[in-house]
Amino acid sequence: MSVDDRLAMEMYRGMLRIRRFEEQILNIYTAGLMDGIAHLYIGEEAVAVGVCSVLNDEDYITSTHRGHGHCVAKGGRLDRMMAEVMGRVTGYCRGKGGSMHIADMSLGILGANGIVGGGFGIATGAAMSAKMRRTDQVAVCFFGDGAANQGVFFEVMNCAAIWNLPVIYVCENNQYGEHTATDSVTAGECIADRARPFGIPSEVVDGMDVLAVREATVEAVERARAGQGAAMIECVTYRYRGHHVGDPGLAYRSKEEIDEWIAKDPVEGWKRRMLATGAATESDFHAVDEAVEKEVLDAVESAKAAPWPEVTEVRKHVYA
Amino acid sequence: MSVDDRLAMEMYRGMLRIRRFEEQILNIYTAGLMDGIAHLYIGEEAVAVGVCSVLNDEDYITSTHRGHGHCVAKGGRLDRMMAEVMGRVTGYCRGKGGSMHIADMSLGILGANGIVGGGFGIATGAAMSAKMRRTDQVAVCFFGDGAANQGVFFEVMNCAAIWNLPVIYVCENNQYGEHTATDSVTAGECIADRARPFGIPSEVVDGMDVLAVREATVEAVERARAGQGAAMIECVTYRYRGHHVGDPGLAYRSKEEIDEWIAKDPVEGWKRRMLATGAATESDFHAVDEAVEKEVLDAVESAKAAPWPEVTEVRKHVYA
Amino acid sequence: MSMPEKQLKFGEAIKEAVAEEMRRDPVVFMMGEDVAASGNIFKVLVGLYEEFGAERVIDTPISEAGFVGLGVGAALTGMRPVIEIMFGDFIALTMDQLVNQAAKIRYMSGGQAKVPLTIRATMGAGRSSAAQHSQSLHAWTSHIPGLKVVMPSTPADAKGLLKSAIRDDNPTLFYEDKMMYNLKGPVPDGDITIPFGQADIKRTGDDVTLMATSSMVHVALGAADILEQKGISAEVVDPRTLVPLDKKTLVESVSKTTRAVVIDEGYQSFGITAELTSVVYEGAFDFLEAPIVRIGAMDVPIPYSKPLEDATIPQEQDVVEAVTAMM
Amino acid sequence: MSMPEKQLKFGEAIKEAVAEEMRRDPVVFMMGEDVAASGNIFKVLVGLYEEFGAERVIDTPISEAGFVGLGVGAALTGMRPVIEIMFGDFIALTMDQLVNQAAKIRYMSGGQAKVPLTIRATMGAGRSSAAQHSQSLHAWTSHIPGLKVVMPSTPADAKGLLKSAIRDDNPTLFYEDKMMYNLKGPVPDGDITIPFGQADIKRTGDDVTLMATSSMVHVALGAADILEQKGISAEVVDPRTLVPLDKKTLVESVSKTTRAVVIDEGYQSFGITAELTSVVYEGAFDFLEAPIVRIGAMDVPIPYSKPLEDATIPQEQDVVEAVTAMM
Ligand SMILES: Cc1ncc(C[n+]2csc(CCOP(=O)(O)OP(=O)(O)O)c2C)c(N)n1
Ligand SMILES: Cc1ncc(C[n+]2csc(CCOP(=O)(O)OP(=O)(O)O)c2C)c(N)n1
Ligand SMILES: [Mg+2]
Ligand SMILES: [Mg+2]
Repeated sequence: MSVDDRLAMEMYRGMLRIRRFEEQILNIYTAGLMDGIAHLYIGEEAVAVGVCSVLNDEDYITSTHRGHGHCVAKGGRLDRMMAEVMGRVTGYCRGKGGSMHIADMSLGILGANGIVGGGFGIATGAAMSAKMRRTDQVAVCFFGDGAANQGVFFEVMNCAAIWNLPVIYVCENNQYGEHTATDSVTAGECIADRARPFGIPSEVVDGMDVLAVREATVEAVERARAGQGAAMIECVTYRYRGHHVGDPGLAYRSKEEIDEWIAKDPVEGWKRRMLATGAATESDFHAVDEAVEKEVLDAVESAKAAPWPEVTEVRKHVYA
Repeated sequence: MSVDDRLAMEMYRGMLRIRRFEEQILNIYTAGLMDGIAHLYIGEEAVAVGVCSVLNDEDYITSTHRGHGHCVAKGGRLDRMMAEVMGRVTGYCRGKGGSMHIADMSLGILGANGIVGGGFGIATGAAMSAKMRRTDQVAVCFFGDGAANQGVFFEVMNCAAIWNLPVIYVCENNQYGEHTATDSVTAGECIADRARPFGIPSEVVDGMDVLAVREATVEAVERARAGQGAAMIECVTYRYRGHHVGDPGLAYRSKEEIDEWIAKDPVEGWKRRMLATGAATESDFHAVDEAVEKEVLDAVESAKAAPWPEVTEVRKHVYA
Repeated sequence: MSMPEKQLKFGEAIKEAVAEEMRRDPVVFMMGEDVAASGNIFKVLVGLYEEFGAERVIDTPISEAGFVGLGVGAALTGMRPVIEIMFGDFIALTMDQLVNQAAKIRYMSGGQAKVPLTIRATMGAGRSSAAQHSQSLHAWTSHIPGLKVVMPSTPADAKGLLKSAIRDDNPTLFYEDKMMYNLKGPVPDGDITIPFGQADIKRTGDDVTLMATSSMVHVALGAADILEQKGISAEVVDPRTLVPLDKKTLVESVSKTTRAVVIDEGYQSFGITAELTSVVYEGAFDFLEAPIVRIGAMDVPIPYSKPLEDATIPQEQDVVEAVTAMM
Repeated sequence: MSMPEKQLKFGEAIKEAVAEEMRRDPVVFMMGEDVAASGNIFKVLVGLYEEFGAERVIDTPISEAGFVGLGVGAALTGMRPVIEIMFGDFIALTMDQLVNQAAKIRYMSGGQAKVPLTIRATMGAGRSSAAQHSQSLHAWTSHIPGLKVVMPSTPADAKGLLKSAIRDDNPTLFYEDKMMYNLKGPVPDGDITIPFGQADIKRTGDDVTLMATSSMVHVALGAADILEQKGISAEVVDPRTLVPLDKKTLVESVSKTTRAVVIDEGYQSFGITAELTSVVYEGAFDFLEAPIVRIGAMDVPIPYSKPLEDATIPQEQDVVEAVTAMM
């Protein structure tokens, strides 16, 4: 493995934190403890964790409606995320954003986004800003296969190419956009090809393999920091659950298909590899599992106990 | 030559009609006889004529702000075009559209367009309609190099590919969008590459060569009529004049560059080839030149004499 | 003799309208995101795909500008597309196609062309969906000559008006408050269309006119019930279509009652309530005994957290208070 | 003591504002189509590129949604972009970026973020540019909480308000009527900003208030001259910013004059005139002696042919007639 044992375990922990967090979100939804909905990242953890393992706190990411994983992987606090999803004033956005708008500007998390493709402009603009301010920050734009059909994607790739911007477009191709199969609405061999006409290097990687994702990102980030411009990475992955917490996700795909993907589970797979290479022992994992479990449950408890925003909050923060 | 002598002369006549028409537009503008502006097609005649030489009256085209050439080549009447540019009620649009909105629905000319990229959706939708109505119509979308940076271009190519629509995207790469050099704002090797990620066949052709344009179009139209879907053709060409009639077009490009392109003039070049192959004689050309000259001047005279719209017209045609 | 009718949900009425028009006219087709096998995410269209097949009920890529553009082109060339915009907030992505193309092609071509395109878009807050999935942006398209704008408030209106929209030769925006999809009401049997430009008096009254659109009609009706108990008789007028607007009925009602409140779920400032207010003053200035009160959505991005969200949406109590204060 | 000032054209005042702010603050930059070496198609920005270079005066591809999106991202991360939209009609292409992103990010993030983005967009008919190059669509953005909207009518206002816009931490739309670029007027020397939310009384009068925006201020002033000859004293009030709106000054003027006409070049229906009218009724109902008259652009796509186009734009004579009829 090209990562040391400590980092390997950090990546495991990162994926597990996302997994457990999302499981709790589903619990909370089922228990009627959240008013809106949320889009679970379960199955796709390797993407966020592989990518963010390469980034600094100063780097930027833009996220999507399916954004919890990105936020956790970039260092977001579980308690403030959970409180946000539950609409509490202690949440990241004081309850004003909810699941689809979690942001932590201090960590370069420029926001989840309810508009499919909403992060394209923001990430590319952040990269432009980094370049103009002569920092070595990079910006990562996470987006779905569905978002790859939004025209603005091509507009900003063109800008990134002509201005040589340090932005990395990370496509999470999870085979579906809502209930519609990606293949049925997406032309061409692969989404990665869409960067090529702009001269932006791109590749397809196994999005269930955190190491593969990380390695592709290392290369892209190195190039970007060296002033060599944008890159695109298409991560082939799968969402185990429905489109959102209220969707069983079974009407438009088969049990077999789902099981095939679960067999490639990124968390379990990574654990097996670590055990096989001796990077960690069962008891190391046990300790991590317990700690994560506790962290997530604590986040739930603190969110449940947290106050709702006062109604007077409603008119605040419209303008700076 | 792969076209017979009659067709060769028709293509010459077509290009010359555009050239002379546009020269008169410039005269009229200079003489203060039109209130708005117009974007001249001089230098690019081979594109419109080469493409439209392959189309039927039932086929559709969408045009651009630089649209006179497309309209003439698709069979539009010079007198009604001229009247429109002069704001007269006898114009194609009763004076309501002007140069940028000339349309002749009866000839499948779905309109020039003032929005750069405005024809993408319309042409692709017309192709969708043709397919749904089970006709063998095709739709051609003319657009500029500048328009190739509008996101909707990619959105509709994706649709055309997944639904296998009979639409042909014809890019007129005339090296500039307004005063900005294409290269400086357009990433990648060539614009034609932009169709490839969608599996849409595309090629770059010499847009100063009416035969090359025609041949590429023949192939694309045959495929489209045979139900094999979309194609793209990038025609490399040049506008001799400024961006519009009020722009000398010299501030952002050199005299030498302009002269180099004029040396490849599509009208003169075609004439030379026809003479060389014996497709026509000097006196044949003389007759055509005179007839075209007269037709164009007649159009000007009739437009000058034509009535303005009554002010009561202004509220008509808002709704059907 | 009463007309034969049945009870339908608002969403069912919409599906019936689309289905009937698709049966009636082979050039009508439906497209949008997840509209086919899934019958759209609100399950409003379930069954259409089975009946009409993939050629006429079409799942699109997530390319709102693109597929609305396709709709314009298809409408120009003989088809009658019905396009769904899943959340009305995404109308923002289609404004150029709607406003610069669809709305103007007929006029710019001097009357040669027509664009029989229907856009069905949802609107309305109330589901804790936050700022990008809760807006009611119908003011934008109402401002644009060449577009028509429909705001149904009942199953019967939804069905009759949507059938008219599909048959109309102009680009028409049909806004559906997603909170009403399960609302039941009587819908007359048969091929019944409702003409545009005819306001409907949903309740007659003498003391004050409540002008309301879409789901706000029900807020107004609820308020009218409460007001009745206080001895105030409220008339509820639903314009049903904003473009064309039945100014006459609005003005007549206020001329009679002499007082008015206007309720709409779009943002309050620079929105629908301002136009309706202005129109009434223009026609009934001499009759008005108190300033017209406007109640729109609070001028803030719509928040996620339920107590905050609720505070931004006009409620019955707001209407009751406004009326009580003006009597 | 009078302030030192110079005569500048409206366009020159805009350039000065941008240049001064770029000198003052290194994170301010300008981008748009043909803004660099050519100084934009109206030649308003000539000289900026020479002074600040290609890194800060940037020619964009024709990708309006894309580069406004970039502006949002840059503004979120420490820059202060000034973006030009060549023709205001193209705002339609950017609505999602402006409305769903720029306007809401601060609120959605619970106040963590700010988006100091200035959009300069042209507006206004009068050049025979037809339906897609003549619109005044400022009503749309005025309707959206989170955006600010500026409508300068003189060179001095343009300069002072644009400087404020660039320094403002919120996304701000700055609409420039392209017919005014050559209009000359006095502009005070020095680093003068004009705060938002302060209407300006461009002419005082007693009998009627003419509320007008942008170039319509000059139509109102012209009408006021004519009215004066008829013995009618008109006050001309220019709100200068629509968001925030100085309701107080508008209401006070009408409370004094008791009559009002509102003039704006956006389409008349569901536009700016409706909001200003409603605001005045809300504040000055008891003072009004005649219904307020609204004069907007005719509700038609703007035609190309000059005699038709002229008929759609509010003219001095329309204002004079409206006032005469209401006295
Ligand atoms: C502009 C826009 N269009 C449509 C939607 C509704 N919508 C939300 S998620 C989604 C599917 C997105 O698919 P993809 O990008 O593949 O992301 P995934 O959900 O698979 O992670 C759609 C259509 C939206 N939120 N924004
Ligand atoms: C959406 C939009 N953006 C900008 C413009 C202004 N504009 C008119 S023509 C033009 C250049 C177009 O370049 P290209 O597509 O290459 O066509 P060409 O003029 O070279 O034929 C621009 C920027 C416009 N009309 N529409
Ligand atoms: Mg997906
Ligand atoms: Mg060009």
